[in-house]
Amino acid sequence: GNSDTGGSGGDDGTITLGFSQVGAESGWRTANTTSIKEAATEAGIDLKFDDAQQKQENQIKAIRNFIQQKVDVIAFSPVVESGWDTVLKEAKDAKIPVILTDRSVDSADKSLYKTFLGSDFVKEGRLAGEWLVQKEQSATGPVNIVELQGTTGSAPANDRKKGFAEAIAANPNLKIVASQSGDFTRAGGKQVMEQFLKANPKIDVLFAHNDDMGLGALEAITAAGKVPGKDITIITVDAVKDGMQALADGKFNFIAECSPLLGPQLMDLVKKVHAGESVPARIETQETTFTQEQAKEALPNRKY
Amino acid sequence: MTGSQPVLTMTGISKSFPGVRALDGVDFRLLPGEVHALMGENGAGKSTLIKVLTGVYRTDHGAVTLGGAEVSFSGPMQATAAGVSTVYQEVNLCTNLSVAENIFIGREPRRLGAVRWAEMRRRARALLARLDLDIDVNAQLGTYSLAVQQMVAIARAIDVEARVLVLDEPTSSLDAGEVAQLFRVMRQLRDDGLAILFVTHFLDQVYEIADRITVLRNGRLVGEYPTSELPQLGLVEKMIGKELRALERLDEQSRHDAAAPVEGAPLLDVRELGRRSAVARFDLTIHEGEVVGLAGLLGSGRTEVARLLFGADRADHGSVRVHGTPTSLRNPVAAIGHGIGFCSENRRAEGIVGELSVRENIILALQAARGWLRPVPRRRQDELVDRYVRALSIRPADPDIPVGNLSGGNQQKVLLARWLITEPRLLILDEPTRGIDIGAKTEIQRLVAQLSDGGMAVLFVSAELEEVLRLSHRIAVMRDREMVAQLTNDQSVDADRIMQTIAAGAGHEEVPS
Amino acid sequence: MTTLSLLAARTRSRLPRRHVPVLATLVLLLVLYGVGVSQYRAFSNIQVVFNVFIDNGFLLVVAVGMTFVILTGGIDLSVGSVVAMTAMVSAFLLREGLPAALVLIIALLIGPTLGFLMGCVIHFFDIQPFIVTLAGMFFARGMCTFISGSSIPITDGFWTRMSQQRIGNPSGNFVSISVLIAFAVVAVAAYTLAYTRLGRNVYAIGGNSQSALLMGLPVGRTRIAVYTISGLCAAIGGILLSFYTLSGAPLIGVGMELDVIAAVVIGGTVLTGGSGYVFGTVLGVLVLGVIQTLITFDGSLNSWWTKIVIGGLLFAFILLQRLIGIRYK
Amino acid sequence: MSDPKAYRALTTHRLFWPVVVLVGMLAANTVYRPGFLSVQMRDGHLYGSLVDILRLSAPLILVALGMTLVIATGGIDLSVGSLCAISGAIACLYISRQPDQNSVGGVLTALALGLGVALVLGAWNGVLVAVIGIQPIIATLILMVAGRGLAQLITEGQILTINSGPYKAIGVGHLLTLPLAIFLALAAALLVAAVTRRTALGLIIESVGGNAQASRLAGIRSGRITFLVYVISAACAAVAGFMMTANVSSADGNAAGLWVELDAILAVVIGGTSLAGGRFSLGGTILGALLIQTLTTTVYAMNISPQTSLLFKAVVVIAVCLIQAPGFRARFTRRRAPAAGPTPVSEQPKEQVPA
Ligand SMILES: Nc1ncnc2c1ncn2[C@@H]1O[C@H](COP(=O)(O)OP(=O)(O)OP(=O)(O)O)[C@@H](O)[C@H]1O
Ligand SMILES: Nc1ncnc2c1ncn2[C@@H]1O[C@H](COP(=O)(O)OP(=O)(O)OP(=O)(O)O)[C@@H](O)[C@H]1O
Ligand SMILES: [Mg+2]
Ligand SMILES: [Mg+2]
Repeated sequence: GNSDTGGSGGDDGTITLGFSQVGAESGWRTANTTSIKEAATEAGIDLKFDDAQQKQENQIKAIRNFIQQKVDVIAFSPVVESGWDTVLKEAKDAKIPVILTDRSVDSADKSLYKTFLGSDFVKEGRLAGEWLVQKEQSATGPVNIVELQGTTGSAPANDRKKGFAEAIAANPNLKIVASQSGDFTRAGGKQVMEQFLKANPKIDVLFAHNDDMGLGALEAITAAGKVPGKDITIITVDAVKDGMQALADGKFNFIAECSPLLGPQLMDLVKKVHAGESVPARIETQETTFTQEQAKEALPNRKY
Repeated sequence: MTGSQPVLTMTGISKSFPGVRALDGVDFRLLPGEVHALMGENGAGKSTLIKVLTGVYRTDHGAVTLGGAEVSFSGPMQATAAGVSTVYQEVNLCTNLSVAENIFIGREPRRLGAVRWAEMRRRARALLARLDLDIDVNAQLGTYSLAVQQMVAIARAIDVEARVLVLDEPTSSLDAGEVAQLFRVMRQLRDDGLAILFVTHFLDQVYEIADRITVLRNGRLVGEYPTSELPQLGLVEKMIGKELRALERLDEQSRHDAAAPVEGAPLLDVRELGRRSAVARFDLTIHEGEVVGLAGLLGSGRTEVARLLFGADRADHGSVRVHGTPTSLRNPVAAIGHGIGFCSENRRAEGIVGELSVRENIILALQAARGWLRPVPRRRQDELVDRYVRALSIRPADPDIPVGNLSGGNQQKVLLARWLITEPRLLILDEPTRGIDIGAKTEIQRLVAQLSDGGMAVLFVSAELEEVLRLSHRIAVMRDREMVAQLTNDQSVDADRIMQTIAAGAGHEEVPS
Repeated sequence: MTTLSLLAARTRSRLPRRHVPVLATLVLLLVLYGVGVSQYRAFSNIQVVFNVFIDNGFLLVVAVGMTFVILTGGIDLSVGSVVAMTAMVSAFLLREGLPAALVLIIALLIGPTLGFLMGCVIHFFDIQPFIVTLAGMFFARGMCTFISGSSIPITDGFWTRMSQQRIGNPSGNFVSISVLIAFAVVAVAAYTLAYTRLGRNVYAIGGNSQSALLMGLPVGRTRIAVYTISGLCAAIGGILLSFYTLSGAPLIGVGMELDVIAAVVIGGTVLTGGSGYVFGTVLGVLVLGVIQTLITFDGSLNSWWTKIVIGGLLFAFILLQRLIGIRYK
Repeated sequence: MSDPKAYRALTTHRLFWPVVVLVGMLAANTVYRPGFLSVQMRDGHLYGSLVDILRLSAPLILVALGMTLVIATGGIDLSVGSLCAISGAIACLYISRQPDQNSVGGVLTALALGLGVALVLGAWNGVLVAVIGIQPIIATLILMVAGRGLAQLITEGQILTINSGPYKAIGVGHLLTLPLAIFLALAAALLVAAVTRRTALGLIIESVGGNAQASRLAGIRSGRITFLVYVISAACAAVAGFMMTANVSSADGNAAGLWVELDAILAVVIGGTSLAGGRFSLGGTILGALLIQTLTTTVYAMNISPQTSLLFKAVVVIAVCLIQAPGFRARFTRRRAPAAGPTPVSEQPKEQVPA
């Protein structure tokens, strides 16, 4: 076929972007999708969207089909880090540039993709941990932490756990006494927290890998007759609207943001990559952390 | 059969099921080159003895020797390998496979491990020809009637290089011609030195083929007798355990002289009823209190007629009137609504619900007719079930055991009871006495006569011509899926006459209805 | 002469009846493909068809194994997890530095072993296959996360070659080695079912296992064999998946068992056993693959509409299949 | 045992072994953490792990009840998880649109809406299976896939949070110091039991599942029965969906009821109902559901690492099956107690003729 810039969309000058999303497994993910769709419309980019329903196989299939359709640029949020070399090589051979969003891949051959745009899960865990170390600096006795992990085996769960563990290693008083998977869901968070509360008489801190599990745990804590945010310090990741609300209400104590609003940045990159401009190999999204005060300020202008 | 060594001995065999002692110290022996009949009432333990022999059940006590060496089969596979070839009571074949496969599966002709399909079909055809059966060996077995399936099962068993051939009620669905053919083959095999164990409830067949007889009663051995030394009446007494003038009573029931009650409007009147590729269009009228017999050879379409009249299959042509009102028998529910009941010949596939208890099986049709919202009150259930368990002497008489645990004949009685309690106006009985012992058979025949005297109409289908002749007012004759004649059952009609009718095929004296 | 024509008429009328479900599926699949071609320009590209095979090679292999199990009237829920476990074990062992050949052997042994054990439990203790294989599913998935919580990349030369080798025109239309392996498995399975005793016993047991037992067939052995075969196919599928993704990931193939069962059933195999063909299973896998391709090509559906449309297409397909089946009955 | 007969009757009861496993699991928990069984009074209601197990198993019990009937007819319903999500989403969406989320009338309307839609979808399943004759697994798979999408369509992929006291009560409210949810599940169980066992419905379902062909010839309209059980299953799933969403006061189209169909089928099978259809046991199903929930809770309570928890579950599930399987126990006991010696020759008279 036509191997230059030529794509099916190239005929009329618009750029065609094939985007493979992980799925719609959380509110965060949906916000991410919405952001990308809106930004594409705004930037006049023809978006081919595919939902992989949390399956790597489906993403690989989608990328293959994008290659067949000769899109101009391919972007995707990998379900897992490894296993992309073969299909990315096919994309490279077809001279279609690839952009990774949200999560990176561990491919040794860095030429397989142009750039990575997204957040660093390890860093989010670390930020959460560092804040806790800061807060408990003066603690003399042991501080008991319980952790609500995301889906076992998923990248954010692994990385946030890792980052958090690294950070709290700074203070030997900080100790994770129980750690269970809440599957990133409210129901899961609640159910696990109920048992934590019964099994551990003294819980000082809860670290949840996302807001939803934290929100579920809130109910369990309240039902156990404790005051969230006071009796138990709650730290979460994501900063979705309900989470921010809880933070502003003083029920959470700290949130490390993981922003889903990658759309505009992604579209910029797509244009640059398509035009053949050089782009940095790694771009981290603008992310911040929120304390209760910051949340109160930020809440009115949050988009999701 | 002089002092030769038994090829098979079973000594002190006992087998208990939860709550039932099916076999209690039974001895049995089988000589090479003999046909040995195993006799007993329904539930006496015949099938259990056979299943113990072939390793389907594990014995509680007792020993089995085959060719002098003690054996203990862990299953039919081993038994077959050791030279015991068996046809079990219910047709145990795979209806989803072709006829040829059913005959040869497990010992298919192969080359380099690959099944030789063409060769298999050829041999199947040859084998069936030996039994005088001409069917498409490529067709699914399930498309054939139960009788054909029974023949296929027999074909499967006689093809094996075996020392012992076990036939558990192989003739229950067969008509006279097929039985004769089977007996020819059996004699041939016997003369080749094969030992044949044969179970049947037809006394005539026993006396025709068996060399010796072993009788079981209630799981115990009664004795072993040369056929020539045991007269029929003696055999019946040994089986039942008391003197009974069953056979005499049986003869009294003949309908030869009873005139058909043709007065009044017909109960069921069908015109030109038919179904493509099943049965040709036929007219049939049945009056209240009338017993109409349906005679014909294997595969002649009797079952198809019965099914059409019950709406089990849908007719694609013809009209139906019930009590003079035009209606249609779309499905069984519609037929039941008109007071028609149907007892299928294939009790295992279309009759009993094996997991459910005897009680539940008996009230099933009555309950279905009442609708699920109005359960039959427990007291009434007990009353009905009790009555029929006694009337048909269903054994064991415990209504709460799963019907699947009953012996074949007793299952058949349960099915009959199911329909009798619905008090239908027309009862279609397809081979109702299949596998039923002589005592119960008399009982059922008496019941049919009694019910028809009470005004119930009966369509009686049976492979046993005598039975049809004895019970029917009128006999419709089937041939090649066509109703070729309807005869009034008067003195002039006998088995020969019916066979002639079938052979001639054309309509003899059509009886105006 | 008359007999001949009669015979011909009979074969003509009988042959399709048995094959109608499969033929109907084939026709509908072609219609589905035709819809794609008429809607999307790039769909007519032959590579699209090849990609369906490349992308579903492992699914096909696993579905072939499942066909055996379902034909006996059983079910094997463990396949998705066994696939993942095989890939995971391979990746782990390769990372530990074991030679590729040894890894391949070990990986190919685990699945059948687990299948064999499950078959034994099902047969000897008479426990429902559903529950036994569900436990097997938990076990295999548990092994995945037990081995590693995160995905393990594979860098081994052999694996990479198998993964990236293109057969055909490397810059034009090509298939992967996995596709050839999958075809080989299909061919062997079809032969086994049609021409070996094991295969015929499988059908017999599915038809009526009680009868099969009384007919003196090796019911226990066959039943254990089909779960072992299913385990083997899942293991091969796992290897193919590790070729496909060049990694082992603990969560891969979650819910794959449902896709596989769906493929088998869409291909005309009856869940109660006794009737169906491997070729039907191939069609079933292709149907799922083409539906997915159609949706990717469309590219305008959001996540939930994707699911609804998949369900809708599945419904339309099965309904038509069923209606054609009834018509020809 | 003092009374061997009573002992036998007890051990051969079909629910004996599941109960043993359940008790064993609770005992193991108590050994691990002595306070596990303790139940305290807190804020006027009972509080403790046992209460949690009861409350959390309520939705599973509901779904499994409906599933039992479906399975008894020889079918299977994979769509229950999606139906849970749909009914919950509809109810939450309706409530979230209300000016006053706490109005009881509004909540009741929401429940009626959710239930109504679920009934329609159940009828859809029923038609596919009973009228069109599609294999149940594939017929319900359609709704399993598409239903998830529908649920997400309703919530627009977001987690819909509501703040409604009356609705929340379905999930976490209390009655007589016990969770309301368990009363609801119990009521549903009693209702299903009454409908199936007080009428002839149960018998007819078992008959259809045991031998469909024979049932048809006995005059049972098996199509209607099949249709009905899918509708009942959908209704049960809908109520379970209300509970799941009320438990966390939010509807999550993606996660609500995810994989509950597998748990429900497992509960039914553990309860002794065969997947081939026929006899069913509602009591067994409830016990199975309790067992599964206890297993999940045990994983959390014993803090078994998430990486190994599935292995743990696998071991327990297989243990439950083995211990329940007569085949397994028979082998086990036979090996220990070899068959009794030969019996004395029976004394009944025998006639024998020379051969
Ligand atoms: N699987 C079983 N479970 C429990 N009881 C059984 C089982 N099989 C047979 N029985 C019982 O054992 C007894 C003997 O049955 P069997 O089938 O051997 O009788 P039979 O002599 O063959 O009778 P028929 O002439 O009716 O076939 C009967 O009382 C029957 O109820
Ligand atoms: N030569 C044949 N070719 C095809 N089908 C046959 C043939 N012979 C018999 N059949 C089968 O026989 C059936 C028609 O006979 P039906 O079942 O009514 O027999 P029947 O008269 O009741 O005799 P029986 O029950 O003793 O076989 C059909 O279902 C058909 O499948
Ligand atoms: Mg018998
Ligand atoms: Mg017949």
